[in-house]
Amino acid sequence: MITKKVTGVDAALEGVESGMTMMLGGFGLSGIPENSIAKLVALDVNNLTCISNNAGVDDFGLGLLLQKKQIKKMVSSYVGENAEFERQMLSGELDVELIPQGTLAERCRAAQAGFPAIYTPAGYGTEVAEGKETREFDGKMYVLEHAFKADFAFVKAWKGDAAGNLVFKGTARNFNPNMCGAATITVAEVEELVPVGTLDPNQIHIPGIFVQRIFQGETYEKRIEQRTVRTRD
Amino acid sequence: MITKKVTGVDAALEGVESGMTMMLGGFGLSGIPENSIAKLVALDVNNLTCISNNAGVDDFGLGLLLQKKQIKKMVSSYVGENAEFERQMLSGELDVELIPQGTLAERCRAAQAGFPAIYTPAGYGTEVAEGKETREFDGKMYVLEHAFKADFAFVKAWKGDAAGNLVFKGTARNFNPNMCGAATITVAEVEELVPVGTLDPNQIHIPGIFVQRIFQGETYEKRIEQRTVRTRD
Amino acid sequence: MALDKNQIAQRIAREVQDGYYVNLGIGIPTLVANYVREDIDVEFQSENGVLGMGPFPYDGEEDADIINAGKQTITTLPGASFFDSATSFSMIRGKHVDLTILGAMEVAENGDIANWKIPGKMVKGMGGAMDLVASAENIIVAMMHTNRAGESKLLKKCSLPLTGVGCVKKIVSNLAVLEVTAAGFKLLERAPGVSVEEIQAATEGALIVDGDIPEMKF
Amino acid sequence: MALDKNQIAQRIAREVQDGYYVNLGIGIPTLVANYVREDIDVEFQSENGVLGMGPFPYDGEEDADIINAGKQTITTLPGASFFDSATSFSMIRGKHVDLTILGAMEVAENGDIANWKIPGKMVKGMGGAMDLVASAENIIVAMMHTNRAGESKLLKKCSLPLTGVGCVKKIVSNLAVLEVTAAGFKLLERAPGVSVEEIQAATEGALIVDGDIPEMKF
Repeated sequence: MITKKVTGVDAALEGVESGMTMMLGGFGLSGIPENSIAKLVALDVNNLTCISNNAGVDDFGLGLLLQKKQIKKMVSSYVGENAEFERQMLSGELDVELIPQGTLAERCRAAQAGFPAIYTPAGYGTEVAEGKETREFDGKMYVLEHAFKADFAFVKAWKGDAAGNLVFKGTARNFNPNMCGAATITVAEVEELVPVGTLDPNQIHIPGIFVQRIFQGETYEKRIEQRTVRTRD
Repeated sequence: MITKKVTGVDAALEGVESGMTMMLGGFGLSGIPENSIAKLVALDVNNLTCISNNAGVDDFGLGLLLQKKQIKKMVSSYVGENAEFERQMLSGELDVELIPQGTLAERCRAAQAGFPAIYTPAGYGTEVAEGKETREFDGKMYVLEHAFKADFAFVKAWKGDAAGNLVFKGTARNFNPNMCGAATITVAEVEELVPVGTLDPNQIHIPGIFVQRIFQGETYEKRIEQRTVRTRD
Repeated sequence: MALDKNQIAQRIAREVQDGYYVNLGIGIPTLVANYVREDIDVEFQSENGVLGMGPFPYDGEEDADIINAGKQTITTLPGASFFDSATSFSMIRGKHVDLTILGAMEVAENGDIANWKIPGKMVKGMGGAMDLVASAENIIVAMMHTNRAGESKLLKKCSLPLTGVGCVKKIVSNLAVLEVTAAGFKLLERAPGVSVEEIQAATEGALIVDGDIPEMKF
Repeated sequence: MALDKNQIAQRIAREVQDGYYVNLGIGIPTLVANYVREDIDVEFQSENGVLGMGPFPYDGEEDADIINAGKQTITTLPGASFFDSATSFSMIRGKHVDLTILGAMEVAENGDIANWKIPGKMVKGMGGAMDLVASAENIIVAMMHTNRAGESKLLKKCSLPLTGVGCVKKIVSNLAVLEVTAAGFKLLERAPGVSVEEIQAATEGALIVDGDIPEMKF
């Protein structure tokens, strides 16, 4: 078995440099690679291009990198929860490329799967398609969208093993599996690193071949963005 | 919950007609929809176009349909285990389109996911690419391959529930998940239909939305094509 | 009288049919789940990766790993499943979701919709909306008929950046139910006590009034 | 003396490096697994949907649901995983598999390979071979240097329908180890006791012999 286990977040982020392009999993604050983000803040790398569905909130997730102005460009589908983000974007300090959520997922998957580009109907006829090639198939119009190219992908899983196999929980799965193997180096952080052989081979969401480095995160805050509950009758 | 459970194979194949295009899961004889195939034989429909990685063996799997000359055209990647198949193909009775295995999988997935076509490097420069559009991305050549269009997809899973959720076992998974939702009607047969709520929502390989009809197969022979074993020391 | 948000949701709920997989957008659409008839089978999909959403969790049972696309904590019902984002949009792009209900800032008489950006002011992003409107065959828009200044949001042509072209099929506003046809907005139903004239006055785009227009039923 | 099939596999096994994910084709390539050094970590992928293949099962423990691409019953090792065909070819097309070892009927001096069809005679199909050769950056071909009639299978140009163009990097035949270069087949090693002249005689394509050619080590 090929082992992907590294000693911790320091070893996992070895080679990260300013100016790199990063993919980061998560939807809102759910399933984000908290430990890797904290380390990116500590490393003080800057001029980063971040591909991530959202941009965190002011004081958590990618918001932490935005506060320190480490991000040059964001590629996201929705960034509505972050005041500092909005300020940097409107002032022109931050370059922002907004793309449809399904396009984001599939441009990751294309990189993972060795497809150079895909045709999606999303965004046809809108400013998202401006300057892009469009094409008709069976009477419907599609936009050609290219696979992402990234240096690092940071994903967060529930459980994993030293072979790099990953299992996700609930909707914390989201973009994480699609980003595995979609960058030169995929770093997976997990809540629990379990002994090899304890994960059912039928029930592995991401086979270890898509992961280069794996470590168990020290702590997970797992902050809830919108706590909605009902009261018991 | 939307129920997909039908009374059995008869109800599951309602609407099947001669001349239709069918997808059938399985690799070799592993994970093939045995009960649906048996019913197709009994229904005596013919002029079928079958999209399936393999064509069974003479007396099992799709070989049963070939024996009765119910198949007009096969779209497969490998057909080397079937003498009757070879006879019909060489005599011109059977139309055969051989395509790369990864292309077959991805043309199914494209249909499932609403993509009209994909660019794959497989087959570039070979007769598989003849008459097809090719294109260069980043210095590498790709072939444009279109999503399949099929009337029925017949898949076989290990476990399933009335919501249509499916779980596969081992390498019997193969093309089955990629064919779900890739045809107008997807019929899933399972070894065991379990009560709704007993499958872990984190561990469902195919969500029920991709399946229109589900039933528990009466029997499964699960024939082994190449029994290779080692002796105990 | 014009409908409130809950009444818009209640009216839209009547469009939800037995056996439908439904994607609900943020805002009024989320409320639709509260009004769907209990004698039909419907499943709610959320594009962040869940099918078979249930009600909000009981206080203390919320889980940061189980949320909807609005980032709200949710529960799941028996038969539910979780999946990755690519699979989620396979459901949407592949037309496996039967009905999409979403909000809009503007809709044009040809079915164009704008709901993701106000240049220079508000740029939250399109999230999954562009995928949803580009793929769904059955899109209902839940919206206010006019903005706070009283200006129509049902226009000849959208003024804001588009989310999708020619895709809206039906609109349920606080004033009316309308179908988008080749000739424009066809008035199907009036909110209780709202006149055709009031609807006409609030609609900038072509309004087609064909015969008597009944009041909505809930 | 020319190598037998097991010796070809044994020689190829020396090309397998620590940390490699390897896809083995049917035939001689399957035998390579028997000869890989035990002090390095290697995982075998089979395109029908398994990573982490182990040896054949013990008699009585075979499972129809656990096979390799040759339809042989197999076992899996700790850390193994099963996946669908699309995911399997994502591993292959996405260059996550480090080494592909497969058989060939013909290889041309420019790296073209033919191994799936003899028009009018044998049409088994390409299986996953076209995906593998179109994507892999590291392809080793295991083959006999000549056919039964003694004719070279290392050609100027393939006569059979191609599986892929310009993709073969290395060949291990019963006579030699060769690298495919811009100038043709570069001879790297001779089978024990086989002369350069014998290899030259068995090679139709351009053979580059640069200096002394050592005998193979196993």
